[in-house]
Amino acid sequence: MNRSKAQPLIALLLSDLKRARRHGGQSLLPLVFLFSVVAMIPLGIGPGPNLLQAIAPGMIWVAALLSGLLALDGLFKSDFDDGTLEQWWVGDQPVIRLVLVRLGSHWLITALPVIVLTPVAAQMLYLPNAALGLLMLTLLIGTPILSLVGGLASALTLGTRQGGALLGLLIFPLIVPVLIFSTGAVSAFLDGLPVRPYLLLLVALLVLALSLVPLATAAALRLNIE
Amino acid sequence: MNRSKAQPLIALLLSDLKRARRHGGQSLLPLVFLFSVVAMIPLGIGPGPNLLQAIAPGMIWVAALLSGLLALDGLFKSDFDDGTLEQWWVGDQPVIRLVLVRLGSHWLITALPVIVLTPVAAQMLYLPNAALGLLMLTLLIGTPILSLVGGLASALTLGTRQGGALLGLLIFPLIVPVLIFSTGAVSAFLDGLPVRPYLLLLVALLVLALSLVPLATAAALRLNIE
Amino acid sequence: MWTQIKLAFHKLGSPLIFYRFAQTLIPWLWGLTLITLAAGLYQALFVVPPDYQQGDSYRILYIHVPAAWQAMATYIVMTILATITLIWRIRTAEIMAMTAAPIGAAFTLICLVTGAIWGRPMWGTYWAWDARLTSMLVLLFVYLGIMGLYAAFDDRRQGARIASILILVGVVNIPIIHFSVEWWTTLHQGSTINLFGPSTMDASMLPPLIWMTVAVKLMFGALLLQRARNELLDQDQRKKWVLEALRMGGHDS
Amino acid sequence: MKPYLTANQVSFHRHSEAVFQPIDLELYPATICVVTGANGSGKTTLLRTLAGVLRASEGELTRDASIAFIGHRAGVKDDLSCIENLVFMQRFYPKQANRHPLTPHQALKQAGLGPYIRRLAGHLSAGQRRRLALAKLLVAPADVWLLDEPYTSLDTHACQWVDELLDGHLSDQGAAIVTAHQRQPSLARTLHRLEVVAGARAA
Amino acid sequence: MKPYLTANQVSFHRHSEAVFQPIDLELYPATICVVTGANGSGKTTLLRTLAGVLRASEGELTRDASIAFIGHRAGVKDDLSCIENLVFMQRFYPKQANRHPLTPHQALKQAGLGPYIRRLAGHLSAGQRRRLALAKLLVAPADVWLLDEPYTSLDTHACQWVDELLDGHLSDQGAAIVTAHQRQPSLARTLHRLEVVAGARAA
Ligand code: HEM
Ligand SMILES: Nc1ncnc2c1ncn2[C@@H]1O[C@H](COP(=O)(O)OP(=O)(O)OP(=O)(O)O)[C@@H](O)[C@H]1O
Ligand SMILES: Nc1ncnc2c1ncn2[C@@H]1O[C@H](COP(=O)(O)OP(=O)(O)OP(=O)(O)O)[C@@H](O)[C@H]1O
Ligand SMILES: [Mg+2]
Ligand SMILES: [Mg+2]
Repeated sequence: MNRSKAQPLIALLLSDLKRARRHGGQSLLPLVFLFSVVAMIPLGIGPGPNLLQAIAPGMIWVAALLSGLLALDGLFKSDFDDGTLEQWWVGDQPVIRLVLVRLGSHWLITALPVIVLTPVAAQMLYLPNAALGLLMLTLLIGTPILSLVGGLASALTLGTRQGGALLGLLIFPLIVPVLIFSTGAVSAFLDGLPVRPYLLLLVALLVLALSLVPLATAAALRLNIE
Repeated sequence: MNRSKAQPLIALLLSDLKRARRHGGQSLLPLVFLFSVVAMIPLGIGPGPNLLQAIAPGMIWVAALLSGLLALDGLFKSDFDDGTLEQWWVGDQPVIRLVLVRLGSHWLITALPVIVLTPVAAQMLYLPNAALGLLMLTLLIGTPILSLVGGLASALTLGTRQGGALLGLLIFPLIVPVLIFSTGAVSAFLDGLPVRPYLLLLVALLVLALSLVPLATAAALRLNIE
Repeated sequence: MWTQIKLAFHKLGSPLIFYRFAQTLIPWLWGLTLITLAAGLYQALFVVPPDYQQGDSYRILYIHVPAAWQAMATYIVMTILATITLIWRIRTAEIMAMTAAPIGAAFTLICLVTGAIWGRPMWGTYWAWDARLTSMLVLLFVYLGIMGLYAAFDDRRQGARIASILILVGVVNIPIIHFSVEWWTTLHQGSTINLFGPSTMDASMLPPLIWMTVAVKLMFGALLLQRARNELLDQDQRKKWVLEALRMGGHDS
Repeated sequence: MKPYLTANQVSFHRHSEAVFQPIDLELYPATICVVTGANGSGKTTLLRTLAGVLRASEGELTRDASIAFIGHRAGVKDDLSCIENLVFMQRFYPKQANRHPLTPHQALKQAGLGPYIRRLAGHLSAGQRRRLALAKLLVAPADVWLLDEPYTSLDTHACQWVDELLDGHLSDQGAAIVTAHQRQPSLARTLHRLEVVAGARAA
Repeated sequence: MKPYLTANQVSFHRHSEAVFQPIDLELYPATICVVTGANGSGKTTLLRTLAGVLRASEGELTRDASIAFIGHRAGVKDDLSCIENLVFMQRFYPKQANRHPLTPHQALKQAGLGPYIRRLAGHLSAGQRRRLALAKLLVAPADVWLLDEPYTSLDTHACQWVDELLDGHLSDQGAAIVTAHQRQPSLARTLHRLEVVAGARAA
């Protein structure tokens, strides 16, 4: 990819990140979210270390999931409403790449902060240090899948102005396996069982999503613009 | 309140509900959400009945909370964007009542379905039947507080185009007490302790919210329109 | 009559008058802060005897408690300022309410950190999800929310008014913090110091606490006036009164 | 006859600076006032102040009439159909005893939207949307119309329709304040004029 | 000379009905074409088809030029300031070897937005927003301009500015297709005209 082709992509990425920052640190939200969930769970279920440790990976994953989900609504919507989305098809821009960049910025804004601060959250939930590395690895492989699938769902529901509703319906069936394998890996580790099968499955899912989803998302966006 | 004063309120309520239905059943989302969480938690933390029962009230509460949260983004935003919100101040409409109606429809759309289906979810998480009634009572008192506080937060952040970011930061501190008291009540019940103090506190919070928040919300909306 | 009161209010809120007021008061406040702080720290570290149970670790109390009180007092001051902001729209009140938030957040943070450090030897853990600790954490979030909301608006006056609404709503948390030890069974100890009756704390431990509390109050006053003054100058950079005020300041020195 | 609307040295401040220079205005029944001014001079802000959406920062404003305000943003719900939008508007705005509303159907016909009754407002063309917004004046009539660039996006035919609407409204003891850049109301009546000038800083 | 854009019996179908009657068009360098038609006749749809946003359902469309399209919705980000918007646009659209862009600063000055460089686009007045959208033509120049009612919300001064822009563009071997209702480009050049007629059902 030569320089002139990369420039629009860089421009899009920079403006996405700038707008996220302008919005009072949109990447603050996932963190607030993470810690609120982490803080609320013990309040809800009582502060026993054993119980907390058991549910820690699940909780951190749910927090990551939700922080990504909350940001999905605006992923293409604001561009759609203000007329910048249709500009993607004016001339012959590589729309799939634009989609990938947008999803990348979604991941950077919502998932990365959660991953970076997972060690702190894990500490608060008494997760053993040894399991922490594995948990972060699953997050690193799994959250991009969330961004990809979420992006597809939000592209599909764009024109119907349905915001969250259908979105949830579409996302969950695709997301549940990721969650199962990820938390499964951590429990397996804690129980002393092998974790490689889980990780391989996750990687396979990621490769699959990465190769199929951007194409489908671009097509869905185009359909909605008509 | 005579008939002619009530009519705008009824009109607003009906159109809110109709638009929610049009959006592919906005009240479907919370349910999907509830059951996804309820289904995912055991996957994440393993299916021990004792563990599940301990976390059941917390989980159902978190689901209710999140379903309300996901719908908050559009609570006043779309009206703000399309110019219908400023119409609330044209002439001398009773804006506080309009705010209350809007919050009411938010509650009907997001909270009521969750409450109605809580018995099923409780069953899935092995919650004793005796505790179920109490859980539903806390939901009945607590979820309106969520709607009120959420509405306030979304009114405060309206002009900032921050969607979720600040929202989370603003909501959680005000919501956490509700969560503590509600789940606290259920745990107290399960432990054979008295639950009245918790319920009284919840009711007190509700009364407080009901008397303060609509006023604050109307004021915040007005300031944002300027 | 009413208009006269209103007029007086607005005069008090005039930027130039506020600037002069702050300018004269700030050095005094800092001076007194240093004196009381020195007295308090000296007594706390060298005069009061070690506790028979806790040894020396309890001395952190002399930071923890004044900070906790100031965190709450700051919020109450902000509540008053926010009320003035919303009713009379006085600009200096807006600015003071907003500049107080980070100070309050800082004291809250100090309270949380010292509490956590103290908790380790006392309760065997840095943190627990009990009512007082949680409600204090909530206070921190409320402060952060106020700061975030204010920062999110392009028009600072609009931001200040909207954040003021949040201040008024958030004040509900203050009694919760204070009474949490009575309403719930908590790890945190209950009130031992009573302004209007006999305290359950040993009398010999009290004086440094009073000194430190006064010092922290004075420090808050100095910080608040200083920050508000700077914010005012910053916002009005190009206004006539600023040039005037700065010119006069120049003559003084 | 009492004026519907009186403004006495009214202005609105943002960032503690006046957006437009203070305005004096008395709007009597059966009169129309055309507001002109460069882009950004504060016409929209003035109309929003007169409508009560913004609070005048200075001066005195008295209103003694029912008011309808149609701004740049149409105030139309994209996810409701044309007819649903009008039904909502009819119910939402308090009914005025001295005014006679049309039914939503009649109003849509008049606006030339007859064939699109069930189309979602979000699927209308720009001009059709504007017509729908203006149709509100028929289903929820008010004494004073505050119209911010009503001719935007309208074709010749629809522009004439707006002129007719205004004429009928004035004959009916109504009053109107209309901002306009390119096309101005062409009526067989005196148009009062008001030039808005930007406040100190913006100038 | 080759035409920049050739349309041969092009039409766009929605719900399997033609939105507008098939269009023939050859757009040569240094020519301007004014598209007229009633509200809802399909002008916007036509422009979007020519721009490549919609795919022509029938007929043949060839493009041999860089294209800039400015629609009803301005394509401006409300949460970026004026200058940030233009910087983004400059970077986002591929640079054309044969065209010479202005810097965002210069473009804002030209558009009369000099004093508002750092203001958020969401806080601009309607006309100022439109000017910002049009300034894109200066920072990201293209051979063919497709402008959907560019004069909307603009005051007299800004309308003249648009005319000058168009004139300069045509002198520079550019071409333009412009829809218009009330005000039409007033240039010392021949304006080609194209009347859009609604498709079968809508008529
Ligand atoms: C992170 C942990 C802690 C937090 C957030 C915290 C918070 C607070 C707050 C908010 C107050 C003021 C209450 C009021 O006046 O209404 C307070 C007072 C006090 N705290 Fe803590 N605290 C923490 C840990 C501790 C620990 C470990 C001790 C020692 C056992 C302690 C001892 C005290 C004492 C003696 C007072 C004065 C009580 C009174 O007389 O009112 N705190 N704390
Ligand atoms: N929310 C806002 N924040 C800051 N400035 C604003 C805001 N809204 C409008 N302005 C500024 O106030 C001034 C007046 O705006 P207004 O919309 O009233 O102008 P107008 O006369 O209606 O212009 P136009 O003819 O372009 O519609 C403009 O300079 C605009 O940039
Ligand atoms: N998304 C859509 N779904 C269904 N119909 C649509 C949609 N968008 C436009 N239409 C219809 O297609 C027709 C042409 O619309 P278009 O926007 O092209 O008209 P236009 O000539 O630009 O009108 P105007 O002068 O009002 O801007 C209109 O009747 C409109 O209602
Ligand atoms: Mg305007
Ligand atoms: Mg059009």
